[in-house]
Amino acid sequence: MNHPTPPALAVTGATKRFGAVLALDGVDLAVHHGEVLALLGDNGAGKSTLIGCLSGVHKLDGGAIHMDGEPVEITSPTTARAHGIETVYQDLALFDNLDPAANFYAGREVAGPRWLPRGLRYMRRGAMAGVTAEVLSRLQVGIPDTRASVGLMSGGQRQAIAVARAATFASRVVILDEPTAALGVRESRRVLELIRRLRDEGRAIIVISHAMDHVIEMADRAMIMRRGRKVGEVIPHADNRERIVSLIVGGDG
Amino acid sequence: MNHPTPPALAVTGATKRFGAVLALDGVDLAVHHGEVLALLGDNGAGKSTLIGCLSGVHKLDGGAIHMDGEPVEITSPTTARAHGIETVYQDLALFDNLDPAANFYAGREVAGPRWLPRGLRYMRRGAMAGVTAEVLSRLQVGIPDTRASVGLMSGGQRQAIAVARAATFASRVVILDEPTAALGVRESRRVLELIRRLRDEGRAIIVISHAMDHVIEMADRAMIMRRGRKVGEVIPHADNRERIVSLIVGGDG
Amino acid sequence: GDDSNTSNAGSSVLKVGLITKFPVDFYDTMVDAVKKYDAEHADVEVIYGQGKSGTDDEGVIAIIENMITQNVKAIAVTPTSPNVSAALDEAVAAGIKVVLIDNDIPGWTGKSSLVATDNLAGGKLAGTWLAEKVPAGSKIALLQGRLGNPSLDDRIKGFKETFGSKATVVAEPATDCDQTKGLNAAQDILTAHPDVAAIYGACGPPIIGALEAVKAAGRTGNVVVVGFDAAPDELTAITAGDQAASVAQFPAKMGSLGIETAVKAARGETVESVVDTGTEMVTKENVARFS
Amino acid sequence: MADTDNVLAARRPPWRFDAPQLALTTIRIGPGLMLVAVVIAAASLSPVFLTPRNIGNVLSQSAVIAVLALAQLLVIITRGIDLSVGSTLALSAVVGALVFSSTPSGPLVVLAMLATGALVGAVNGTVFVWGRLPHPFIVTLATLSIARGLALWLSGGQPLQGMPQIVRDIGGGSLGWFPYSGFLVAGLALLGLLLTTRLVWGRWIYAVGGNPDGARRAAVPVNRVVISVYVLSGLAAGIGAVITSGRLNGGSPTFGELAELDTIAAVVIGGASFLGGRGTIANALVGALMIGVIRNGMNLLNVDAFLQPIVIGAVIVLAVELDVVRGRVEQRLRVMKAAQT
Amino acid sequence: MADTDNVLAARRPPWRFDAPQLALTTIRIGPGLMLVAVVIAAASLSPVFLTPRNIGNVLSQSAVIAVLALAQLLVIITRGIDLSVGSTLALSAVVGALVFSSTPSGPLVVLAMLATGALVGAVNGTVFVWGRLPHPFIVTLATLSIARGLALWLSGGQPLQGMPQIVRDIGGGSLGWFPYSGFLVAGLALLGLLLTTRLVWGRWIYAVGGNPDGARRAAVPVNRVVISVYVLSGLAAGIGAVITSGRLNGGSPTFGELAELDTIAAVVIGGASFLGGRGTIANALVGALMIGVIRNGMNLLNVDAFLQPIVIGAVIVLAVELDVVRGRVEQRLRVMKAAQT
Ligand SMILES: Nc1ncnc2c1ncn2[C@@H]1O[C@H](COP(=O)(O)OP(=O)(O)OP(=O)(O)O)[C@@H](O)[C@H]1O
Ligand SMILES: Nc1ncnc2c1ncn2[C@@H]1O[C@H](COP(=O)(O)OP(=O)(O)OP(=O)(O)O)[C@@H](O)[C@H]1O
Ligand SMILES: O[C@@H]1[C@H](O)[C@H](O)CO[C@H]1O
Ligand SMILES: [Mg+2]
Ligand SMILES: [Mg+2]
Repeated sequence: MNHPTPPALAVTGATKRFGAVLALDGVDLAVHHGEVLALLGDNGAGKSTLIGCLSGVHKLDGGAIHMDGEPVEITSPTTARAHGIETVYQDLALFDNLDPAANFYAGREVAGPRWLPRGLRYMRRGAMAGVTAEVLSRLQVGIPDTRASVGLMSGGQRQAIAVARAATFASRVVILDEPTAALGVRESRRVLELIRRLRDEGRAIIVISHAMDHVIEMADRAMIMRRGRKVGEVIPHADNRERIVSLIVGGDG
Repeated sequence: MNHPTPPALAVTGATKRFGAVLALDGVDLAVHHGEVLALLGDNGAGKSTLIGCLSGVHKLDGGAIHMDGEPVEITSPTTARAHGIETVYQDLALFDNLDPAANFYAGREVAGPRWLPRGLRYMRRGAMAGVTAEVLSRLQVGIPDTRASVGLMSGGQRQAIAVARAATFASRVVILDEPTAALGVRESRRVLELIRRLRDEGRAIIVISHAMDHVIEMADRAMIMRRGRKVGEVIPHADNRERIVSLIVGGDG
Repeated sequence: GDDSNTSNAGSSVLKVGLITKFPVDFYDTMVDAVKKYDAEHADVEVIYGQGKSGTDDEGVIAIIENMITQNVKAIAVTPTSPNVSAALDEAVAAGIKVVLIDNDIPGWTGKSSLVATDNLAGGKLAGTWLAEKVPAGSKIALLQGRLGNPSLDDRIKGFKETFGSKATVVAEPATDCDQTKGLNAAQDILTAHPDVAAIYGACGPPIIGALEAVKAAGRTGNVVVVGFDAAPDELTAITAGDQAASVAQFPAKMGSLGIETAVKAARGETVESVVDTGTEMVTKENVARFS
Repeated sequence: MADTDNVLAARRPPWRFDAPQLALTTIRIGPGLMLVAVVIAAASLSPVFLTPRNIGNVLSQSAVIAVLALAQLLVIITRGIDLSVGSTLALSAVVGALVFSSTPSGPLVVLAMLATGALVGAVNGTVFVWGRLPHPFIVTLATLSIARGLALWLSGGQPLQGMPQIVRDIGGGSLGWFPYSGFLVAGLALLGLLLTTRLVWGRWIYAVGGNPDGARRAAVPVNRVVISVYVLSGLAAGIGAVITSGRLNGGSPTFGELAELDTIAAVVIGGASFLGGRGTIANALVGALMIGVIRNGMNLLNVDAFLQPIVIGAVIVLAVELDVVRGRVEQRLRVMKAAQT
Repeated sequence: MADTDNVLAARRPPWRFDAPQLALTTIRIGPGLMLVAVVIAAASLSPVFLTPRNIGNVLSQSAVIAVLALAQLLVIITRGIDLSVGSTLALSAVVGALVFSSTPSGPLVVLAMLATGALVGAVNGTVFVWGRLPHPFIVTLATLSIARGLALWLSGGQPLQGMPQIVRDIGGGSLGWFPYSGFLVAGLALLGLLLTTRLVWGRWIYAVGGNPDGARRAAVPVNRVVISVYVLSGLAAGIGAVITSGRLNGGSPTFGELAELDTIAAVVIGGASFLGGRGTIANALVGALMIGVIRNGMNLLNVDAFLQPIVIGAVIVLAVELDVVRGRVEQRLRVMKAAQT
């Protein structure tokens, strides 16, 4: 693939320490609009840390982030959101005590009037419920009672809600950390379809996954990390599966 | 495979209701010594419920369990353990506040003297730590500090501890509920190797997994469930992968 | 009257209320005296209420309100603090006569009568008495009651007024009228000031605790211990010579005079505005009269 | 609700008689059922209980616990606890009385009480959040002690007499038999209802309690939300001080002793959970009223003072146990209903 | 420890000077450091503080809180709380005094007190477990109220004088300046240490607190373990009653008021967490001693009665805040040490 336009999201020289652990060591990453980038690597390779830095959960110790060619600072989940980046976290980050609509809009409730400080605004609960119901039905997630709290829902339903939430609000970049780990075959397929749809709508997508099948099926490009460094980049295909695995596992694997 | 001896573990007509939900509806399952049985099915198919009934977490509403041809009653985790059945739960069921040895031996602490009630016995902490360290080193799990609590360890290390615990204590049957869901390529391989080793030692193994690659690689036989029923049984192979998937997903998939 | 039988006997029975502060022997003695009066007077029905602690204003107010609801004609009440006066105003407005027992509400004019010990006077009595017993220039310690309780504070204030500067007060911790806290405080005082000559307390329980500390320090009889209330345990200690003295109040007298006054007021008879039930120093010499 | 209903109307089957739904709706009233039971018991044991005058008494006797419970509920929804409410109430009352002794201005006195409460709450919240304490138990236990000490020190240990007319009206006045403090509680409850169900901030309170880490990642201002509930709890203690001072026409350092246990009990009777994220304004009110009704009933029935704590303890545990049973029945009904569809 | 060391010795590098390790070991003493700080402060302010006699006072004054805190620790490790300890102590003391009034047998009186405590604990535990209550707060709040009511009722509200010699010795006797109650606390602490670190039951207590559901699946008898910690807490209240009654030579229904707050504070100062699974016997003792030392020091220094609650509150929150800082430093040292290997 050849990209005349600058990448939707690019990070260069990303470095991050936790105490004495060097979790990221000068990593470069770029993803374009309409592209699915798979982020691969063994447990502890630094994948979640890297996307944490892109979604504002962690702050980079070193490195620069550009969006559509412009330098940006991502210092908090709020700034990430403001830049149109949405994330599905490994632990889903759902509110078990709230219903799907409240989960969808947590932290960005539709409310007014505008002249009031955000916290004091009156929520448009109908509007929020409406959009949520529509998105979930488009995703064909069978949720019998949309007003039940998500804590009562099955693992598959919960993952679907988290994915749908990110899909709805990302204007530019969607990041998914192992979005199909707990899903069955059918549910995984739906998520893969959704990712493809988002790509076709021009969003840039970063997916972390340990499932090589899924990576081969959906990713336009794969970037492999080991011990906090980028160790390779390939176009995933059934033919170079072994090569990818050996990049992940490293020389001693 | 032809088995002249009775299965290590067999359940016939397993039925289980949660309120109005019929989670299991007359399921038969049998696994032999030296065999790996994969239990497949989509989210909510009833897999965890079925193995819950075999490990004493749930009580069957109907059906019978036989071990090596003898009828047995499994009414609690204690009776399951007494029958030599060990389980790796989907949520790992680790004690984050305790060290690996305490996790290994939780509920079956090595302690004496024998004439005292179990709770009042003095623990042989050295013996427990020794076995634990040995097992973990055999599994090549890199755990820097074996006296740290497992809550501080990475997802991969935690899963390895849970799997090793079951492997150590199962005399007859090991049940694993999605043991590689959170694992990277290298860690998954280790677990697959461990499963093969357990099989070679004559243990009967039931594995739940959504990762078709792993199933094909390790399972001698696969049993597929859908909506609380058994819908098929196949010898998994790269060639019948599509068939398995369509059994999982069902006619409407 | 016997409340179980005659409570519905019609207008000839006069319904009056007695409210006491909280469950301790002092108020039990008072309540017992009133119950005796109740049993002896068929034309009077007494209903009872009690708070949870010596400072339970809220509880006492709730009881006052409930008694108004139940149409009592008079209330005899031991006010926990001036704060209950607003509720008592309501009672007066509803035509109920109010008699204060045990202590006054300074400046509150709604009462028909006050039947009480003057706690300030009691404290003065103790101060005068102790000033004669300790050598000039010695050290003494005071065990306060519960901070914020006016009658307890008065006992300390009155004591200081008459005791003057005969001796130095080296410590005056609050004990919440709690036995254990009295013991702990006395232990610490005797450790920090082994030569302390006397201990005076605003209530009985901490004094009982303090006696244990004095005993453990081997100074029984050597430290002059003076309490307030002359509770049964104190009387025992005075008889045994462990405690020197205590200021006695007369709760039974307060109770019977209090209820009698309330009944009179409710019947429209004239009552004295102050009935002083008096205080008296109890010492080894006269303790037999109190036991 | 109305909005939601419109949107979902299309996908709903037309109304038909629906026994499980009906049972479910009834049983969801939850702790309210227990309150009704207690009221019926009290009314049948005492003829005076249901007189307007006594109802007025119950309301004014419960008003302070109710106000404190409304705010304690918010604290508990965020997984917290505020042990300092009773002492803060005392401190606010004393400050109010002192202000009154130097100025006759009613509004100034009220303002001083509210500000004192909010200030203690702000200390609780900021020390907890910025000190990264593992649990608010410790800091609010400390302010329990400190606020009481300050109240004693400022007042010289004396109850201080006198409050401006506006305070006396709020605490002791009534419209017919209905106490003004009852209106105040109702007003605050409505505000609480607005906050918890309609305003963004209220939604955030639940989000923080349900998943603090998730809330942070969802760009909810978690620290500010947590601090705010302690400020509101302190403010409620200030309002409680206004009511108490008005009722008692003065401020005393002994006000509000053990109020923390009453308010927490009210909130928990109302079905909130220490694990956070759960609980409603209506049920917290029910819990406060339940305690008030039991106390009042025992006074009316002239229950022995020694027995009162026994009865209260027993009724509290019974109410919660009944709610556990109710919850399990609700669960069963829910499953039955799900099975229908 | 010894056994573990043997097994792991093979894989350890030979000893060498190891600064982070040394710092780590020092800082792990944890809350003990804070106690040392408080003791140094008290000793430098009052010359009497470190005299044997005063140390004896501190020990006997802290004994009851210490005993209660040892058991409260076990309760808190299982994610629970026991609010009823103070009232249970009072009830046990009253029962003991009543038994003494009808039999002079010392052992019988002690037995009656212990049995009363254990019984209340058993009620707490079984109602919580079998009633499937969401949190032990409620049932122990109820028994707080009920036990106090029973104590008042049984005693007629009167303090009851007199205790057998054995009880008086336990509570008030001493060997030289060292109080017998200090030996009792030490003995119980050793038992607690044995239980929590060496016996299977203790391991189960931590397992239940760390992961109740996992414990159930690991065939740990969770319900019995939970009930047992409440029984032990009740038993501790019985022992506390023996000490208090012995010190005061009698039993009074007002004993132990607010003891629950003191004991919970001691346990939390000692670093235990309401989230369960964490906390040690040694640190709970440290917490109890810390409270005892502060109170004693203030009495010795004749700190104004009004100021005492303020100082206590401030010192408690400071101690916990320092422990938070200490914990973060420890974390950093741990990382540094991991980086070395
Ligand atoms: N908050 C943290 N504090 C300290 N160390 C951390 C923290 N988060 C991650 N680490 C460490 O950083 C390294 C990278 O972790 P990270 O979670 O990014 O791995 P990952 O590639 O996402 O692994 P997985 O596939 O298991 O999710 C690991 O060694 C981990 O222990
Ligand atoms: N404790 C329970 N109470 C009520 N319903 C339950 C309970 N446990 C499971 N179920 C229901 O039983 C059905 C089977 O669930 P189960 O957990 O066995 O599925 P599974 O095949 O393991 O799915 P997954 O792949 O998502 O783990 C589901 O509909 C589930 O909602
Ligand atoms: O005022 C009362 C009594 O006079 C008695 O001393 C008991 O405690 C006080 O509160
Ligand atoms: Mg990760
Ligand atoms: Mg499952």
